[in-house]
Amino acid sequence: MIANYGYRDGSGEYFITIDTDRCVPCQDRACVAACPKGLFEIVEDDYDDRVAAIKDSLRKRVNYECMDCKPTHDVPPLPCVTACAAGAVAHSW
Amino acid sequence: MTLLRESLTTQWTAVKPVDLVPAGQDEAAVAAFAAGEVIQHWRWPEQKWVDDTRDWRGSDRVTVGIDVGSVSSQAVVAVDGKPYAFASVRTGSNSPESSEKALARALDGTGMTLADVHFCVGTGYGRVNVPFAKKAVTEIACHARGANYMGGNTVRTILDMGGQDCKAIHCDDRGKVTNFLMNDKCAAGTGRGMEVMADLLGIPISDIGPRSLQVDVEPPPVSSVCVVFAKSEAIGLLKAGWSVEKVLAAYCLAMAERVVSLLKRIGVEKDFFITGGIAKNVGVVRRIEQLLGIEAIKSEFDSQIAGALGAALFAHTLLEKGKG
Amino acid sequence: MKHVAGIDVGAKFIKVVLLGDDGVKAKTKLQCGIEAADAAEQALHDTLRLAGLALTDLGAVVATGFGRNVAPHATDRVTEAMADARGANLLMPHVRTLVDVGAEEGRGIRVGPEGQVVDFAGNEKCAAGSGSFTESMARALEVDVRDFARISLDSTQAVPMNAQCTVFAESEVVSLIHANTPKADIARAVHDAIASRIAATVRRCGFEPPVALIGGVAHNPGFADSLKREMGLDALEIPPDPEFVGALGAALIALESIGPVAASRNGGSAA
Amino acid sequence: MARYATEPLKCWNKAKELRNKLYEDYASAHERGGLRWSGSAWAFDALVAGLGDDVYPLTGEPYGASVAFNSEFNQQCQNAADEKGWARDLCAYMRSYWGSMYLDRWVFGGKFPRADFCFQNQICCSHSKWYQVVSEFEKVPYFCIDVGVGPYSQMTESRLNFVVNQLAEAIPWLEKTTGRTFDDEKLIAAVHNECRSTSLWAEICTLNKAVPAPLDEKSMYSLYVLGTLHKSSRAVADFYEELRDEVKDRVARGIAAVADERCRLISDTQPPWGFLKIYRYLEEYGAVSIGSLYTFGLEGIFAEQPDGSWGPRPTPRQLGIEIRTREDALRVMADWNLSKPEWQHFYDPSFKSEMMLRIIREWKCDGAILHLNRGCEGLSLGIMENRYALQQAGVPVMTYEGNMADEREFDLNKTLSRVDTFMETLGHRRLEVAR
Repeated sequence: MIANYGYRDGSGEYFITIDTDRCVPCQDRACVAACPKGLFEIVEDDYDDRVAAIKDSLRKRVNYECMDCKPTHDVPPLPCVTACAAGAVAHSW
Repeated sequence: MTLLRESLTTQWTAVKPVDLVPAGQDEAAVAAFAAGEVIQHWRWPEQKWVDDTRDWRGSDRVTVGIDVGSVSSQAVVAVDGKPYAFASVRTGSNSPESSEKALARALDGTGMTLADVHFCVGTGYGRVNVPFAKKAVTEIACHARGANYMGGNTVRTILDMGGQDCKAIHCDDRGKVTNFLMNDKCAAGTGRGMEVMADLLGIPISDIGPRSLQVDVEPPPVSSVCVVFAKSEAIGLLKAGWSVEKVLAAYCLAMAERVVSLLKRIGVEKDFFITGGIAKNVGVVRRIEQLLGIEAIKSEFDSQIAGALGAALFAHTLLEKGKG
Repeated sequence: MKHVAGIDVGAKFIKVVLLGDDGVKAKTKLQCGIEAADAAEQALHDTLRLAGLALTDLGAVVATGFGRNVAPHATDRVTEAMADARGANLLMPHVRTLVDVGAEEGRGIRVGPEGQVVDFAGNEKCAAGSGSFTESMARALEVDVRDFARISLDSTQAVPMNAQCTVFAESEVVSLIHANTPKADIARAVHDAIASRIAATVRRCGFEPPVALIGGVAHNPGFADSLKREMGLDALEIPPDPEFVGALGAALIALESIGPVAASRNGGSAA
Repeated sequence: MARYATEPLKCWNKAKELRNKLYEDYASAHERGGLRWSGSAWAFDALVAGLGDDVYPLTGEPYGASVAFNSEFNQQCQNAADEKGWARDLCAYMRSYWGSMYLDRWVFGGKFPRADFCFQNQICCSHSKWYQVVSEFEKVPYFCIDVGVGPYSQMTESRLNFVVNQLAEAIPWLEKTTGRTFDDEKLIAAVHNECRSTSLWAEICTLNKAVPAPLDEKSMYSLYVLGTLHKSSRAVADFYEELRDEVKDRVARGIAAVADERCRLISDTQPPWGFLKIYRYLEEYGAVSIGSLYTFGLEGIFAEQPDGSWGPRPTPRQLGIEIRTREDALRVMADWNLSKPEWQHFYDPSFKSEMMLRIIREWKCDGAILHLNRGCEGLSLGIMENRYALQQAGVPVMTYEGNMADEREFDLNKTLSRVDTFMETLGHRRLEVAR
């Protein structure tokens, strides 16, 4: 399942996408530790799989939280994206 | 002028304002107005339905789904995996009470009580506050499952326009979610925005859709960025003499554009199905279909029960897996 | 004896003020929706009947407000700012700054000694919906609008509401309810949110005390208290029947247009 | 009966044709073995002219404005920029341009003609970013010159050299990028053209001091745009000369732009391009906008005249200054551009307030209408300070919020009802006389 966490408001569109099918076989759950702002958590989804998700409390703040990892020029590879060996994490902005 | 000023100022306080009664209002509105209650145009009618061709007694698969939304709450009773009764009520400021009120409304007249229910699943904004639910499932999964039942297993893309959020969901032929996206931070493109417009134009919310189609030329949309922008723009258009129908057309088009741009982020695969209260607004639905170039599957069920129906079907599956 | 009428076609209510050269004849208010043309006709007709007069007794009718262009029988139409300034100048000649908050719009007006508009600032797209916003918030709290206005004064603590969007403040209100925040504190948080937006609008045209609050929302003591605090004022004057000030101003302009003392108001409205 | 006689501009169609030709030349450049480059209307196009006469610019702002005129296409471009993740409070022209590029659709029809290289300067923060994104997306080389050296009134030799040296460094880069050899004679001719066209435009604006004003700002938008498209082209300079003569003649014969002119205003920043009917609405009050610091000073180059008033800056030729070498051309070009009125307020709003007050006084205006333009940080920088300064000087001011190229943030009817109130404060009522 592809889960898009984020929002679109007056200032723009900000979504973090997690391909949860790739989370199922994952062991080290590196994304949780990799994110300096603690956006990621492991939850049991509606189909009883253990997958990564963005915390509900931070879902509507992703643009503000992710700002630290996104300087205005030559943005380095994002920690959450590189930490995930299965390549399940992506950002829309 | 000064002589006039003193006399006018003292008289100003002396003369008491008189509240005139709007002509053409029916007795109930006049009475309500006299009682000081402002006419509330946003209030949409609550729903109730029972399938009285069937008898629930003797079945060991009686399940209930409760969807406590931010604006409305629904209860669906399913017997042997098929919808038997449902009710849709306004969510008050207290979720547990709203869920009980919705269930009581659905059970009313069926002779069934909570004790007869084998499994109950809660979903929606207030799913954790449903006292009698054994399991909570997200509205994303429930809407997919409900839409799969209501629209048939060819449905692949579901658009849910709820009270305060808007969801785009992809599912497979069994109603399992394969891709989803939800926007609940901004009121643009949600039921809440529709209520704001009904309030502003002073017309019942159920009239917005049909009247928005009574225009010969489709006007340009009002700003689709924000409900408050759209509202203040609508006020300006009315001031400039636009008809209510033309303003409604511009507003519904803005809402449709807003929702379609969200849908486009995950793509639209046939068959396409719309759930939630706004699905009853033919003005928005038809414009979404025009923008997408895809017809939405019609269903005989009330589009607002998809979440609760999905929850009841989830409960049914859990019962069959012996999780009862 | 000649009579004149001022008719303020607001977004939610139509206000009519009937003046004769011996004083105020009548003040009436009629709830209307957006389609105001027929309602305005009825408001004018009922008001005249109340005062035992007929349309032919009117020397002039000046329309103002949201729907001023659809008001029937209008001999002249003026904007809200001009009508408010003239009306307030009569009732409170010392006041130099007006804050007018109606159902849909909030505005700040700086008034000259003669009641002319020196400067004005209207709410931008984002700060819209002041009056009707309190109604929807009261609905979310399941409290009557008038109680909502009062309980805000019993609030003991300022609960910050960080919803940037007034419409979405309602979902914030619902979550504050679930967190068992006292309704009085929530009501105050809502009033503070609106007051801060209106105060920002008024600051745009600059304000100097004494400041007066007019318009329908002036009946809301909770909002008035928040606005006073937000604008850092020790006093906020509210005239009697604040929602009629615009209609009074329109009536005064009508009176001037026919009266012998047609003082030359800033050139424009003289006959 | 109208107060003044009016007549349409004779060279109006010629302006339209020249504008279309400049865009077509750019789009069809490759068919004639020519080159295409993209940059802003403020870029040093005279320098690029040294590469040959078949090197055509696409300047982002007028293109963004042309997209904004086509509201349906503009909406798609803005959405395309949204979907790439660009925030909505960025420069609206930039988002329209990028959207058109991402959609690969040219607003005049057909595919988006890709530039061969980007050449730009950096004073407004969006401008340099704008073409960095274009060069990364279209994978073409990009050279940017920093011109943020401070206000012209505080110019020093070292500040001027800072810009001149970068211009000198740009030449070998241009040669390496295009494989062409740089021709100093073409540079010198282009510098003369630029000085002529921008000085002539300032002269045309100065002629608007006349009562009644021969031009209204709504028409000036379609005339000044040529300077933003290619200020260093001979065709633009010649056109402005013809326009100057026609406007001079209109002043001599007392021909007005607005027949019932009785209230003269200035505006500020770019207007909401899809809604120029605001200016027609003003005419119903007998009000005319005679221009703005934007229409005058975005391209026009002004200077103090001998009699102390504000007027066109004399060109090197008019002052008898010869440009013989590349070094002379670069120095003249740098100094000429750094004196651009719209390059001053980046350092302090008071520079802009003084120029606005000067226009109000010398062009005999009764008030100002400021467009709080959310679509352009560069020109809305410090606009509330400007408003305050004008008010302190006793000038009535009206502001309205909007966006030059994103109509979702503009509300026409609310703005028109503001104009009603503003006109009332100035003591004007709508003219009942049906013209």
